[in-house]
Amino acid sequence: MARMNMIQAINSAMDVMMARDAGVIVMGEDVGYFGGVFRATAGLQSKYGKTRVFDTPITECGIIGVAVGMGAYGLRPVPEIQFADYIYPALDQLVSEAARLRYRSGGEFIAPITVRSPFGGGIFGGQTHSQSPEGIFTHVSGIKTVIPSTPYDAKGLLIAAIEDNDPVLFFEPKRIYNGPFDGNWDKPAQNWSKHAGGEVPEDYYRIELGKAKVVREGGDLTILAYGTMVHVVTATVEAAGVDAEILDLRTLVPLDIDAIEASVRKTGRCMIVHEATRTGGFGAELSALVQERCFHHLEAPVERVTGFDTPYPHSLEWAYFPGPVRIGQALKKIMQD
Amino acid sequence: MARMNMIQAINSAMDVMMARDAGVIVMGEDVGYFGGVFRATAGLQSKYGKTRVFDTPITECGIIGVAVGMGAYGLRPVPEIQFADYIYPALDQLVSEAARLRYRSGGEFIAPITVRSPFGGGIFGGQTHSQSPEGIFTHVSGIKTVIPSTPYDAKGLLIAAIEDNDPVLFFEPKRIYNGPFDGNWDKPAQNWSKHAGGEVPEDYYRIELGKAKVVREGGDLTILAYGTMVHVVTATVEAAGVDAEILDLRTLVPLDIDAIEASVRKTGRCMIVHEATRTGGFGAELSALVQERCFHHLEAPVERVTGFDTPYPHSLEWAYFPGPVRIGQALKKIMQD
Amino acid sequence: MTGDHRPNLPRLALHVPEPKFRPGDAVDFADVTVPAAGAQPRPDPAAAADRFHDLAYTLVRVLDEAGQAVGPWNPRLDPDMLRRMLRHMAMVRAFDERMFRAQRQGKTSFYMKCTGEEAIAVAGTMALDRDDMTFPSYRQQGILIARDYPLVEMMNQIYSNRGDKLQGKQLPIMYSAKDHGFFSISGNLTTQYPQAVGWAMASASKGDTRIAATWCGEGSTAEGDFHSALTFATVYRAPVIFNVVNNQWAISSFSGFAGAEATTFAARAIGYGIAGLRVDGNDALAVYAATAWAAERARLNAGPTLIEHFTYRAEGHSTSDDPSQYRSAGEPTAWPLGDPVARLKAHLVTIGEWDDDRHAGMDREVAEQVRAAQKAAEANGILGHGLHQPLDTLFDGVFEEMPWHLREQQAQMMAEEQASGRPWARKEV
Amino acid sequence: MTGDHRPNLPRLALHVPEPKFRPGDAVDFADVTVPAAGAQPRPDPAAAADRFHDLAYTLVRVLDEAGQAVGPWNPRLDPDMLRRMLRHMAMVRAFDERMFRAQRQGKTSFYMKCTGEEAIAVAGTMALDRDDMTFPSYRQQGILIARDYPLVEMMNQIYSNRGDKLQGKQLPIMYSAKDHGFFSISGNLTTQYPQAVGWAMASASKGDTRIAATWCGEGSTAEGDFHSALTFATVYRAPVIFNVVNNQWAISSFSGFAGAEATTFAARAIGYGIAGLRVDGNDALAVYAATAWAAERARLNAGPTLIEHFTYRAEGHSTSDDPSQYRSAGEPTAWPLGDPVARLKAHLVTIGEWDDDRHAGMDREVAEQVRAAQKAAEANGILGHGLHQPLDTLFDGVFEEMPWHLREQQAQMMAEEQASGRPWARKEV
Ligand SMILES: Cc1ncc(C[n+]2csc(CCOP(=O)(O)OP(=O)(O)O)c2C)c(N)n1
Ligand SMILES: Cc1ncc(C[n+]2csc(CCOP(=O)(O)OP(=O)(O)O)c2C)c(N)n1
Ligand SMILES: [Mg+2]
Ligand SMILES: [Mg+2]
Repeated sequence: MARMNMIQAINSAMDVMMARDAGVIVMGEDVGYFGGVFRATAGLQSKYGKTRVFDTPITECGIIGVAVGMGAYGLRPVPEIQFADYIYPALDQLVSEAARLRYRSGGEFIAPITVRSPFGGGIFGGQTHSQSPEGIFTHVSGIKTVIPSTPYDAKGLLIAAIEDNDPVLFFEPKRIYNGPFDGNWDKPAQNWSKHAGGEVPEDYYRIELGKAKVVREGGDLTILAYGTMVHVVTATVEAAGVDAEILDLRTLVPLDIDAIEASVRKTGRCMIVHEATRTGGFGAELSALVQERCFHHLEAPVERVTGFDTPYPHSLEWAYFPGPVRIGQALKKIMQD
Repeated sequence: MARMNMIQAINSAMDVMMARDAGVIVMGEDVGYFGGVFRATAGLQSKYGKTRVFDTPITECGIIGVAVGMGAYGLRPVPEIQFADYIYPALDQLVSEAARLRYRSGGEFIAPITVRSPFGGGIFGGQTHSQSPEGIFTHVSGIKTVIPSTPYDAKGLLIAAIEDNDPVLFFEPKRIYNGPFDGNWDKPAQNWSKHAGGEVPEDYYRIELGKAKVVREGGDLTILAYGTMVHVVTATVEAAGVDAEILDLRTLVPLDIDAIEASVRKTGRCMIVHEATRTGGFGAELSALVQERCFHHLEAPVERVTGFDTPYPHSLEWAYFPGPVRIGQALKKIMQD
Repeated sequence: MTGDHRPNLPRLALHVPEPKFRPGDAVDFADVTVPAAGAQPRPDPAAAADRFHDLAYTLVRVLDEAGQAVGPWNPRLDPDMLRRMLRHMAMVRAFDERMFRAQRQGKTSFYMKCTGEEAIAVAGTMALDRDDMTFPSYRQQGILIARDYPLVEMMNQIYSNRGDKLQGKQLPIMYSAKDHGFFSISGNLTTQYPQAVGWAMASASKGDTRIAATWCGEGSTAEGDFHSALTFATVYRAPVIFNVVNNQWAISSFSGFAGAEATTFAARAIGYGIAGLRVDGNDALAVYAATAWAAERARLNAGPTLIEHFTYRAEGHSTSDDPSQYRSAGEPTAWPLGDPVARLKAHLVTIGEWDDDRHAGMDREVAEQVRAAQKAAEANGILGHGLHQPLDTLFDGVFEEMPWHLREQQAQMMAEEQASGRPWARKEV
Repeated sequence: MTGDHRPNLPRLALHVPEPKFRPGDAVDFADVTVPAAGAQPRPDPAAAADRFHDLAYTLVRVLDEAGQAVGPWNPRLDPDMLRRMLRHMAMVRAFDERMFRAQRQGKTSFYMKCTGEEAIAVAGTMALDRDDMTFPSYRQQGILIARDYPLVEMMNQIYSNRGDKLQGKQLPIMYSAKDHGFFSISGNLTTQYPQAVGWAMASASKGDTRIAATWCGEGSTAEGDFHSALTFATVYRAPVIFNVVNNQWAISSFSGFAGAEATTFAARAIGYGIAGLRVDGNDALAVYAATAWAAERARLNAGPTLIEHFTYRAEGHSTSDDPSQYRSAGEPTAWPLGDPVARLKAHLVTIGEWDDDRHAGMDREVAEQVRAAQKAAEANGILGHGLHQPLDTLFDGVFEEMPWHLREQQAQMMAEEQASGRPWARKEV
């Protein structure tokens, strides 16, 4: 077991997979010689060569389109989109191509690509380095969406994503690349060295897609979260002394509905937390599912705690961010209801 | 009052607005000389000239990008995306530009564009002429989404959309261009001549965005629908003899939450119907909102009736379509709960 | 909206392209320059791309007015090969006629012909190796026919019937045929362009020998994918052939709306520093020769080629289209580059390898083959008449393994089917 | 994955570009051809675009090695104008230095310099009319400075402080200045390109006299928006100037990943049949002349021009970047086209209109102006220290009128603010 931060764990996942499978190819803007603006691909080009790890032209449409073609050939590309905010030019290739290829070709062609992309805010990145667009992709049939919350999970999930024969969007919560974040932006930053999730095997292992993790058992309510929010929620719950059961969803599609149902039936209350804008976010789907399937167990309305329906602001970032205060208020409300 | 089908009403809205405002410009693939593949812009070029109504290159990214620039100049462009399935190449210009421009420029620049696009299935168009992508846009802050269900509404809403100073996506349910559709695909088609919504004033009028319409009053349950589904729901409810209150949402963002709340509080039950794929569709948002705001009034789980989470199939189109049987089953279920 | 105008400066004006002829206009193509066959130089396939810019502005032509194959681009094909080419082209035309009629008879929802453009896909494919990969648009049925894909398979797909290996999931003519090196057709324009580059890059990165070829219409060159593809291809010198089928119309919009007033489509290649050829697309031998040259270039690791095939869309865009609404009815006949089938036939006759009787015989055989295939296909059902796919196949292939939410929805659909009294049966043939 | 290889065919290989120098390498730019100043012909601004393809492959240069302005492109500017130009460029550099340092001092989150590229935005803007509209990327602060936008306004935006008219909503340097003809900068690359075309088309369609100009980096030319823009522009002959700032680096990727190994970026213009010029971007007079020529062309309704400005990014991509990680430290100094400020200064000295003392004096004045502006701006607050915008402004401008859901969220935020014990106050300066 080694100590890794999330960048190192992600790097290790690609390293392990490139060594195991000559079909794995890493590509994207600045991922080659330099090793990526967040250094996630550092060292891979010198280890596996320029024809397997390379920089690309700055066209996200091209990056995904080329990856789809490589997938059709039989490779297993791992393209990077430098920031999730820049994924929109690739949307047609993702939605109309990668997500549809298996279906429309009767299974003749597949798109076994894993699109890595840092997402989320809290780094003063302004509106184009902070977005959480997962809710667009969870609405698209044929795409899987995965979001880790620890280095350990990041590596195991990324390996499973690369091995998966369907297109996977792998959103990396950049706010916790270097350490877990409890939402208190004005307190000193943490790193992964003291967190159990920072212990990461050097070798191959995988975490099955579609399985949530119980981060904390509890009886008062169920909290569904993913990515950065898992840590903010955990810290807030501890501080509030609420006996919450916290589920880290890890995969949004396909969702671990059994884990969700079991927990909500037990606790009778459910809160959902994400950083993405509220309206039509993945929280809406979770809320709908929970009330459809656990209606008669619910003692209070399913509560959503989210980012606001605005662009991600720069200076007022911490007013936008669903931090401890917003979550704390919601906790009070749901426990009173 | 004239009798119009929905195409004619949409055409009339653009005609009226072009006559009133020299800044209104109509552009898109095949919209010029030919008047659009659905003929929605027929006659406009010969009336207003080639510099105000013109064909464009086949680049949806370009169409929207150019429209944003024209809007910044001070025009009021009405670009057409030939099928909603082809809107994805324009996504970056819509999400990162049109929707953000007012916000990011402190109100200096705006994007008063109205993007018209036929959407939805039921015409054997296969997976790339049938999609309902509204759920992607309702998640994006800064964009309004409007969907009419009758010629009368189409004209009044389109005029309001063109006059609106924010970007509006105007999705036209192509299945009901020529007549209302009750969901019985194997029965003769209807036309608008006998439907009250087919009576359309020739002149200017507007229907305020953000206001739902009560299509049918009732006490047993509330059904939320829009576009084609309004008609399918109405016919199914009549056939089933259920005393449902049917709300035609007409605008998804901003939503008429007051109308929804008032109705659900009255009936205690709520069903949501849309054709788009289920997971993360706008129905999820509606379901979440209703249970958040009417929890203690609900006698049964909020029910969603939707398209399946698959691409839109060709030959099995009617198995995919949320028709009378699916709605009928859901009605039974919700009334028993 | 200001429309401000400073009196000391000229007023700006917006130029909006207009085709030369509209419905009712008499057609005169005198301004279309048709260079003499055989007059275009043939560079070495490995030559630097900036050595032959002129080839992007002319027309590579092999068949002269007398029916002879002339000049450096003459691929010198043996007569058997030429007859095979002719037969494939005749087959495409017969197939198109028949399936167009089937759609008009209500047997399916949609069809697209390639009349007048048969040489492009057929001769192009014959100049490739059988294991090279093709990424077509919807108008290259000729690829499948040139690679002897069974006609009945094509028709099964068109009818979305029991025999359709795509399980009725796709619009008619959106074929997929991996074992024939034919990529799944997309309804979204030009998405296949970067995919072809990716396939070619993969092949190169593996030290493979197979190259890729892709096609799109001139209207489709405006999409961003086109640019992404050419940019990737020039950067990595991908072994790929880009075909632009300039049939001068994109539904109702003429090629001026894709930029044809200002330059050729082959000239786009020059902008990226890659090889560009402009070819008489109705000259099967020129198409063959240009494709063979580009393939050789790709195999020599000398990079991609863009070939503009100058041709004319002789019929409507699709069965949903009526071209008499927006262009002169005289265009298809006045078009100066003639009919590709007739021109190849004339060549074979001229060199003494063919005659009218054999041609008529071939036409009969081809028609018979198409008829027989149609009969066989219709035995598998036609669209809208009955349930040809088990309902639950609707959920196959969204993912490799079906997740719980799709299984639930599938079960829901089967319950609906029960409740509905099986309306599918009502229209059973 | 097959990687099949037929023995009778050569193996394919993937070419992956590689810059000439990496960290530690000695730098030698001997292979960069620098044509003589004054040697490039200047076509009539209304000439057909295919008459001067050569200008896309050379460098338009005006300032020769002796500091003289020579040749047909010499714009013959009067010395006052030249001094203004020099001052603007010096101001840009001083501003960059200061704001870079402010970021390093923790006063804001981000900054981007344009060191070595000052001539491009400054001279280009001076060649436009004041009411022409500009659609910049993030590296054209020179436009604002050349149009006398208040420095303190720029700094307020950089600090996201009380004075920031964008209410702290945007990342530093993403200015918007409508009254200075400066379009809101986007974080998403190249989206401004089709927008500039749309603005220009609108102007033309209204019979206005104002034209548009836009800028992007060479790396950004790969985006689909670039292609959409050029396609629209050629089709409608839009009165727009496309500037490609080829500073040879896109973060860590050299221009080879945008296609520079195969041809120039000016050559892209040829592919669309529009005018293309390649200019020495460190020669302020050449930039001025090329822009003035393109503006005249646009005003004559003769269509768009693409200008490639060949230059070198002398510093890091942004404050988040460390170029020593991926390129040789020797590049900035070895770069053969010199420093644009020094070259313009030398010209003014050579013609007897400037001297070292006056230059030093100007530098002092400029530095003083920047310092004063910084002081004034910092009085309005710096990022991260206190709450500079009323919290509720977070919801302003999502829509023209605030819908109920935003009003609710706004109220929720204010309640949080109450509950939180106002943490903003904790860091108040
Ligand atoms: C992304 C996208 N936009 C629009 C369309 C609608 N459409 C289908 S074919 C077509 C015209 C294409 O013309 P061209 O590229 O010249 O090909 P041709 O039909 O002439 O072979 C259009 C606009 C589409 N299928 N996909
Ligand atoms: C759509 C999009 N993709 C990626 C990025 C990240 N990014 C910001 S600047 C940059 C490099 C741009 O290089 P170039 O166009 O050469 O401009 P320069 O910085 O050299 O002026 C990249 C990749 C972005 N901002 N937007
Ligand atoms: Mg065409
Ligand atoms: Mg650059």
